[in-house]
Amino acid sequence: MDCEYPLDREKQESEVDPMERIENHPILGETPERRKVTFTYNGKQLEGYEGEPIATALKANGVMAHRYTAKTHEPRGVFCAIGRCTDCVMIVNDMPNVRTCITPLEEGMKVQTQYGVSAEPDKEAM
Amino acid sequence: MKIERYDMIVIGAGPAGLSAAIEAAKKGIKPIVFDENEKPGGQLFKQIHKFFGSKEHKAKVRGFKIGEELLAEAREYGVEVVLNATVVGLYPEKEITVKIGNEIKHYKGDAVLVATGASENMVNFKGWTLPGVIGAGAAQTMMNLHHIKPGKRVLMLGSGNVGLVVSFQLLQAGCEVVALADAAPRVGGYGVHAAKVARCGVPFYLSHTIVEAEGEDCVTGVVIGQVGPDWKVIPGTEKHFDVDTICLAVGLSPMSQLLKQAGCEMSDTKGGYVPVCQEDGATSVSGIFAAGDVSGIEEASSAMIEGRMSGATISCYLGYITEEEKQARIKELEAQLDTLRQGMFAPKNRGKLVEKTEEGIAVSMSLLENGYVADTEIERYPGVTKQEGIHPVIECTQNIPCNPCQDACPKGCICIGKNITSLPVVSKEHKCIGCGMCVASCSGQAIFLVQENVEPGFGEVTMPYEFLPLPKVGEKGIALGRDGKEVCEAEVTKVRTAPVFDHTNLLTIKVPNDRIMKARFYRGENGQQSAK
Amino acid sequence: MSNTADVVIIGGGVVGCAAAYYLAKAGNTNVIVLEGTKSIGHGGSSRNGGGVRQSGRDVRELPYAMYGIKHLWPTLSEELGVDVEYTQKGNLRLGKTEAHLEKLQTLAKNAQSVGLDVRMVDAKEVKEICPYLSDDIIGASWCPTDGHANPLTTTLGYYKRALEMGVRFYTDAEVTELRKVKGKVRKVILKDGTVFEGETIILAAGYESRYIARTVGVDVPMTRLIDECLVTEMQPHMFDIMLGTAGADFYGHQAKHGSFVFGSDCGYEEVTDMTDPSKLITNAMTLSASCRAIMGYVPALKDAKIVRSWCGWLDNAFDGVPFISKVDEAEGLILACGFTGHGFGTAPAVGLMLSQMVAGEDTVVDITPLRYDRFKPCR
Amino acid sequence: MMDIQEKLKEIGPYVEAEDDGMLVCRCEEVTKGEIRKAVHEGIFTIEELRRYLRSGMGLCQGQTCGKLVKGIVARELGVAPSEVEPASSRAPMRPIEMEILAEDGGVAHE
Repeated sequence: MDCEYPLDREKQESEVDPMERIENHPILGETPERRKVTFTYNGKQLEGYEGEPIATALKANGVMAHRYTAKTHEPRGVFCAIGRCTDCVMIVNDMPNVRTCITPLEEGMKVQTQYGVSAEPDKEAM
Repeated sequence: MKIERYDMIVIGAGPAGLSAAIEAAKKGIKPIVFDENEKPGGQLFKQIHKFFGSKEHKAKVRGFKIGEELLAEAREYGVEVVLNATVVGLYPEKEITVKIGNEIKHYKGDAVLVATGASENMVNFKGWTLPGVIGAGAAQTMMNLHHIKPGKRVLMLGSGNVGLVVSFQLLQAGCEVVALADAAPRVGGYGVHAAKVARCGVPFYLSHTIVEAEGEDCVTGVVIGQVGPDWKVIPGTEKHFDVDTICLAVGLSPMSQLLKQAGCEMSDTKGGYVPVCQEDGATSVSGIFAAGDVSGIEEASSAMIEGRMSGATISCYLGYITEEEKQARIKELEAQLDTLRQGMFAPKNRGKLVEKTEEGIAVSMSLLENGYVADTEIERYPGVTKQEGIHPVIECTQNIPCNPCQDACPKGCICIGKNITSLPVVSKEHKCIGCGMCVASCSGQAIFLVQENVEPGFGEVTMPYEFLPLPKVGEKGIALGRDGKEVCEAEVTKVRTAPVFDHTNLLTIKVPNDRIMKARFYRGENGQQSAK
Repeated sequence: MSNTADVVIIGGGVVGCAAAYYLAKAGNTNVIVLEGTKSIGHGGSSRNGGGVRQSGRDVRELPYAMYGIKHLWPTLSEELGVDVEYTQKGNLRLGKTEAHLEKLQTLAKNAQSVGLDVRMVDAKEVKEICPYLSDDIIGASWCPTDGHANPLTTTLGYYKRALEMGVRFYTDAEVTELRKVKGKVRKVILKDGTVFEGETIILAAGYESRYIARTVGVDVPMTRLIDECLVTEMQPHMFDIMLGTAGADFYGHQAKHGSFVFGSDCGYEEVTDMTDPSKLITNAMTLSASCRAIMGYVPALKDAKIVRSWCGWLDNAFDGVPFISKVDEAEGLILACGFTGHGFGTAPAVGLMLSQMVAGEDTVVDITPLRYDRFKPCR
Repeated sequence: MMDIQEKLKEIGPYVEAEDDGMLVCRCEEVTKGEIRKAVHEGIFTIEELRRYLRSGMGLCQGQTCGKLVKGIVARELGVAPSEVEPASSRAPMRPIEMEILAEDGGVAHE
């Protein structure tokens, strides 16, 4: 079957302006210092904080679409942010279906957009 | 395979679960509490607003602080709290399997309390699956736990307490809330919550729903439209907003799957799919109990009391207290629960339009339809008086169970009386000293201090202010009305912060005398307040 | 609507629905199907692992198991207008010990005797057929014409098509009693008192058939056994074959959807005592035991997440093969129960044969060995 | 007792609606139209619907769409949502890796 995923790599990564982090909050005060780590997103090096959800680090880098669905190839991203809806799953360290909203970011993690259950947009999901 | 045994197993370390464990531990039981989250406290940990109620309901304490207090109390009484522990199943013989780390553990309890809370409801519309459409809980998680803005420009759907509270939190986090919409014709949550959002300039669109989320790969805009009596959008009423985030706050459903799996008798109610339960939390399966939102959606304050009731019941079930002791305790707790279930938002009034307060005063229709009390309506409430000199103006217009303002005033200016839902009355006999304790103590941020003629032609308004950066004395800006619209120019004359205010700063602005009953918010010259 | 029909089928499972469909297809739409629960296919029909197999079956079942695979399954999706996801890519029955291989050889020989293409393969061939399997496997039996299908859509497909053709279906219609009229079984009485009447009554209600048959003085020698299944999240496509083991550790396949469906056990099944069998609560040990069993053969799946487990009751006949039979002393009654976990794969053939039995025709294969009265005392 | 043929007559044939293309089950990508159509084909219960369309059978096990699906089915059947029985609830409550599930301290006996 022909691939129906968007093929233009630049476009599929759906990057918008990076989302601002909250460094000082009127009620919660200053955000504690955390260690910066680097990870790759579709091969590109990005920075995030150790231990924060992968999804948060991606958001801070302007990544909105985490995956494209198997049947209709729709983009999906964070929806519930607490690991229930499983819409934010991505391929992390070569494992598909990892819930990025509750999986802590680690140094050197390999994060990839998930197409169906595959890392390749041209591989038709079964 | 090992099965560990406990007298009492609690599933869920939220307000209900922790309260139950504490209550039981006080009676000599050593309960174990499992929670799938990294932090205990359930939803309390995302709640950064001050709670309503009275002292025993932990009124005026912020939600996350209540969570911390509960956890500390639980630890003090020897409750074992296991976090990052996902309960996989609830089986016959009151056995549970729990995922802890990279393994599964088996436990059996002589009593099992399910206090798993609730999950968010969803609505669907064209484009609802686009990245950028999120649940209100997700927004709270992002900003309050993970320190990131959910979006720059947000549309909120839902005017219940969750929608209102989260809208305010979004503003506090520095996001722009472009509109708050709800298909219902009237604001569903507390008027005071609505008012503090409205005076920041957020327009309310009642009887409006989302027509479409726009965007190719993520949300870039939203269209809302007015709904007719058939709940369908009236053609031609569509409005477009540029947004990057659409936040859904359309109610909660009990997360009762474990109880169903265990074979408890279930019932489909308006409040969701819940176990058939007695008031003390006993389900149809002996030894399995339920408390908190899982047995019917209410506020966290009620969940805490329900938890204590279950704790007492389980203590009796396991023989740690007598039936009489249990009854006495339940009676005491029932009375507390009863006070929380009074007023306009009492379960019995759900879905009804209450047109008059208990005092017989007409409820503000503008508040219900626009989110703020109209200038012409405000003077009918007993907390709003005209006095010489500084005095509080309490814009508390609905009967909700809450009374911290009464205790806050050292001079006795504020009276609610025995009935906790009564509207606060400002006395003309007592002398206000302008300490501002009432302003900071009001969970609804509905109390202002006003004073005419601090200098010729000008008066002052002191308001609660929970935004950053804090304006500086001498700074000039714009005073906004209850409706969030510009009222006049204003100058900051005083900024008070104190630990006792618990992050509710007191901001005093100077405005012309004839504006002191209109100016209710302040916007600095460089625009919107925000977290940095 | 009239409560009388030519045929009243008790049990809205895959067998009942298939029988209704083949009756309708043969021109008899004056058929009523009574399902005891609220959902069609609530029992084993929707709770099994989806095997459409011949290998490993008793020689008494093989003729119609083979008939179905040859003549009915290949065109079923088209016929029903529902994708039943029939996949015929073979079945490996895996062995890890010499004893396993011996057992597999015996089974293979039996099957070969009735003409089934099944042969033994060595460890190397096993890996060629399915590279994802464990190195501990020393051999297997291989039946290339075996396969699997989707039991959920198959059952509902038969139902939907029969419904379209005019068969009357009633759900939440629990049968408690049969009654004879003038010496012939005719009345079917529901728990709520409703009475249906049929010239022929087909009893295809799983283990519950036993209680119902007793009301006309017939005991069907079978027992009830719980069986559990589980399903993984969607996985990248790995293989199309069906798997089983000589040790009966587990069975299963990857569904078209991408998820893997497996059945397994923990050893407690024989003594499971469920206070209310209708609640179908799984056992606290089985999920873990199943995963160990599956990973012992398919280690590649260790990271696959399980999203759901469920259980269902098997109606195990005393000698392991079903009762598909008219009843001499209860004229008008046809039994179709005791499928012993083999009901799904053979349902099309069984459904067809039931329709033939109603019409008084010869069945496509001889099923005399499946008579209801075959039990003989052992001493 | 539910007379399926009678009920089908009562609810009439499936009529296409404008928002039929809208997704309801996010995990398995099932649309409102598919659900509505299935009801008119005799798929009346949530249990059957899950099996027929896979709605609510995905990673989240219907936690997100359960209530929405119920509402649609109820509407098509002309009954109150509370009359539509929700799906059964089965372990595991969250998706869990086989490797982790296998580690429950149990060992197979030979």
